[in-house]
Order: sequence, then C-alpha cells, then structure tokens
Amino acid sequence: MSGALEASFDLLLGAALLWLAWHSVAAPQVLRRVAMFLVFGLLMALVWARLGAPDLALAEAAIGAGITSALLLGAGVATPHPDLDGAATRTTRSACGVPRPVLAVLCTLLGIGLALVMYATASTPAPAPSTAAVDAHVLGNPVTAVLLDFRGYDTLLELLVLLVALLGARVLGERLEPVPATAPPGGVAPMLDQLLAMSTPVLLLTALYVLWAGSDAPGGAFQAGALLAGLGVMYSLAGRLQPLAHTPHRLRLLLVLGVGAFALFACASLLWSPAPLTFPARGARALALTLDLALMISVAVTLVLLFLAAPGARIGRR
Amino acid sequence: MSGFLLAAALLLLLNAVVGVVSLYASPYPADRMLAILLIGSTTVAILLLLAYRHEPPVLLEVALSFVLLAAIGSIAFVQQRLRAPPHEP
Amino acid sequence: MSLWAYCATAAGLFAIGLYGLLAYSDFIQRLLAANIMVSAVFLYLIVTAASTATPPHPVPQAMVLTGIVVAVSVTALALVLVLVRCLRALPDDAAPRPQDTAGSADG
Amino acid sequence: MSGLDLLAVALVCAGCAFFLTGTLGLLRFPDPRARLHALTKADNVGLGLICAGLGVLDASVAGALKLALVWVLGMLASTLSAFLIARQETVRSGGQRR
Repeated sequence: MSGALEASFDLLLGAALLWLAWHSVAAPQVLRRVAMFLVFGLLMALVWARLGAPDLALAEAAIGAGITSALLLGAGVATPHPDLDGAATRTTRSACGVPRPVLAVLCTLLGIGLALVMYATASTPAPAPSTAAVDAHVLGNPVTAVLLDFRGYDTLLELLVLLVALLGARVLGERLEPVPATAPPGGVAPMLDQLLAMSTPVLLLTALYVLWAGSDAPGGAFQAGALLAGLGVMYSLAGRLQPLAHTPHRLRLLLVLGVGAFALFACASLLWSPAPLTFPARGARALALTLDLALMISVAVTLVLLFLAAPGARIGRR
Repeated sequence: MSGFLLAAALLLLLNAVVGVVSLYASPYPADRMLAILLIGSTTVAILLLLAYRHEPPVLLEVALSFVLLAAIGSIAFVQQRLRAPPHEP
Repeated sequence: MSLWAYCATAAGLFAIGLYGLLAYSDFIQRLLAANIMVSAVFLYLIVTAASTATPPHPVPQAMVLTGIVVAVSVTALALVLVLVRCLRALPDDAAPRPQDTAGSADG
Repeated sequence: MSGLDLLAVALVCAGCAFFLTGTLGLLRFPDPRARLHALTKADNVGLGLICAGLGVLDASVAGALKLALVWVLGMLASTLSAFLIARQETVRSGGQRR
C-alpha cells in the first residue's frame, strides 16, 4: 500500500517536473517561461525532501523562492528584446542550424539512452570514495577526514567562484546606464514596510538557527546565507537598498571575509597537520562554527550585491 | 499514519498540478503569478505532511524558509508589470 | 523512493534542456534551458547517492549544495551579460535612453 | 488509533478539502481577481487546518510553535501578494471595480 503510494507520488512529481521543464523552455512568452521555471524550482525542493536530502531542500527553498525569482521576474522587462517572441519561436530552423524536428528526435533518443544508463549505474552500488589521498593517521576516522578535506576545498573554491561572478557583473554593469526608472503609480512601499518589520527578526533568527543546526551537516552556512540574501533582496525590492556605483570598503571587507577566514585557517592548519584545511582534533566544532559564520556573511553579501547588479534590481526604484 | 500523510500529500500535489496546468493556459499574465502562489502554498503544506512521516521533523525549517520568502516573487512581479509597456499582453 | 521514476525524470530533464539550448536563440530561454540541464545533473547525483544509502552519502550532497549556489550566481552574471548584449543589439530608436540622444552607435 | 490521531486525520482531511475548493475556484472563475480571491483564502484556511492537524500529532511545544509560525507567516506573505496582484490587475483593467 505505502509502496504504491510512494511510487505514484514520485511518478506524479517527475511528470510534473518534465511538463514544467518543457514549458519553461518552449513557452511562447518570457513571463510564461520564467513562471514555469520558478514553479519547477519549488517542486525541486519537494524532490530533495523525498530523496532524504533536507539540506538541499532548504537551499533550494531559500534560493529558489528568494533571489532566483526576483532575478528572473525582473529580467523579462528590464532587458529589451530585439527579436524575441516573434520570428525566432515560429521558425522550424533551430539556432544551431539543424532543423528542429531532427533535433527533437535526437534529443529524445539521447534522453532514452541516458535514462537506461542512469538506471543501470544508479542501481549498482558505487564504490566507496577513495580514502587513499587522506592521511588516515591525522584523524582517526577516514570518512570524516574525507568530508572535512572535501568540504574545505569545495567551499573555498565556491566562494572564489561567487566573487568572480560578482566582479564580472560589476565590471559589465559599469558599461550600462541604469534603465530609466519611472516611478510606479502607488509604490509597494507601505505594506511591504509592514511585512519587513514583522518578518525581519524571524528571518534573522531562522538564519542563525539554520547556521547553528547545520554545523554538523555539510554546509549549513550556505542555506543561512541564502536566507539572509533573501532578506536583502526584499529590502532592495522595497527600495531601501540601492544599486551602488562603487562598493564601499566596509562591504568589500565583508565580501572577502569568508575567503580570508578560510585562507587564514588553511595557513594556521599547517601548524598542526601536514595537509592544509584539516581540522584540529580538539575544538573542531567551535572552529567550524566560526568559519561558517564568516562564510554565511560573505555568501549573503555577495548574493545581494549580485542581485543589485543584475537587471532585476534596475526596476521599480522609489 | 505515515501512509495517510503520504496520501494527503499526493492529493495536494495532484490538485496543484491541475491548477497550474489550467493557469498556464489562461491568457492573463497575472495568472502566471497565481500559479507560483498556488504551488508555493501547496509545497509548504506537502513539506509539512512529509515532515511528520519521520521522527525528527527536519523539513519544518524548509517550510519556514519558504513562507518567509514567499512574498518576494509577487513583489518582483508587480514591479515588473508596473514598468512593462502597456501594450504587452 | 522509486529509482526508475527519478532516473527517467533526470534523463528527460537533461534532454529537454539540451533541446532548448540548441533550438532557440533567445538568451533568457537558453539560460533557463541550461539551468534545467544543471538541475538534471544534480538530480542524477543525488539519486545515485540515495539509491545506495539512506540518508544519501554526504559528499554528493555537499557538491550539489555548492552547485546550487554557484548556479544562481552564474545566472545573475548571465542576466547582466544578456542586458549588455540586448542594449547593444538594439537600434537606437528601439530603446530610448535619456542620456544618449545623440545616437552614438556603440558596438 | 487513538482519539488524537482521529482528530489529526479529520483536520488534515478538512485542510485538503479547502485546497481542493481553491483549485475548483481557479478552474471556474472568469478573471484573475476572482481567482485570486478563491486561491488565497481557501489555501490559507487549508494550510491552517493542516498545521492544526499536524500540531495535534506533534507532542512537543517547539514543533507546535513552528507550525503556528509557518501558518502566520504564510498568511502574511499571501495577504501582501494578493493585495499587490489585485491592485495591479485593477490598474491594468482600467480601474473598474467589480
């Protein structure tokens, strides 16, 4: 009974995701595509919940409902389209030169093949991750060592990717004049201010709680940072945060706080172990929490500044 | 109890999918936003139902962060429409 | 969890994303298609991890978690790029710009 | 199955019924403003009933508080969304009221 229910839930979820994905790619108008894509993101959170990965569901919820929806919904109008929605969607020639029906057949075949390969590979148990690269004698548990090592490098590089994306957006954005902002008739301000006043404390508290609770799981800082970034996006939609012409020094410090803390930690960790970015035997939890705090602040500030640099923030200023 | 909660979640998901398909076909732009609202509240309800199938209900925080940020989409949509050229459908 | 249902979903999402990326010329359409392909890859990673152990192995989870954050930052960067491209591709009369009435044909 | 469990089942069923009613309104009503009316009201009552049912199921105070918080914040967000979209639709359709 329960098995059949689970199978039909998963099947319905998968079918809905495929329908939404098709319409977010092939729908006739920008708004339709964007809305279907946002619905797709919300359902992905359900998929993560079903697959037993609540960390991912939390990240998908905070990012999908927050910054992604503001980015994409704003982009439809802020970017004027020279040739869109008309000729391009109606012709049968695709952008790469192959006729669309041929391309559709090829992609369908690819999808069927992929499904078979994925099923075959996923149902055979994968070999356990190699622990050969880790000095098993530094930390007693090799699996913990793999995780901590992996997490250190992964997080450091990800922070760098975020910073590079922000730099790129800022450099490109300098060439643009701001899109002329006509004052919206009757802004959203009064009610939005009420909402902000009520939900800001709850959001801050939730972010700190997520950070605290996630210090044992991989990457509680990202979800907390995404939640804080959602708060920042709300403030900028309310007109309380404006796009900046120059990043002030204090903000720059916050931007590099995460990378700086990790670099410091990498150097300091050489004192107690031959490999960088390994946690000491004692006080690992407090150290991880400190790093996570720096990480959360940097992720939140970077995401908000990215949103402010993107087309979505160039509309609806007070 | 676990089976009942899953059955309720399945019913809600089916309900929301039907709603989104009908809203997709409608000609009004505001209906796109209604689809997001519908899926948003349904997702929260399903997450709550799924959360109580297992003993520590870890998915409650997920539902909480959903509702905390749920208004962002509507605000962005309305500001976008206010700036849209009036002839656009 | 039903392994086959999620495998079919991941493969279908990848195929749809690839089709969208290759078939259309609109930038935002391609951006959404690429995002869907990314979701398909994430889904496959987690399905593989969840099929062998419950809860799924934490290493793929950590990878997907960072991947989600990277995907959104890349989306923001791509949107800025789209804006730059669109403003350049427009003829001068299509997008009236207040400070730019002399019609300096940029790019 | 105890009496509390039965109460929880009844509340969750009632919540699902409200969600179904909301979607029925979506399918039947002619324009976005009417649909908004059906959607936001029915879904919030449904969410509240489901929260209440699960709160009965949850023995801990913290869980019940979190459920209540989810419901209240959901209503806040939904109120703001409904107001903004309805006003936008009124502006778009030339200010006529129904």
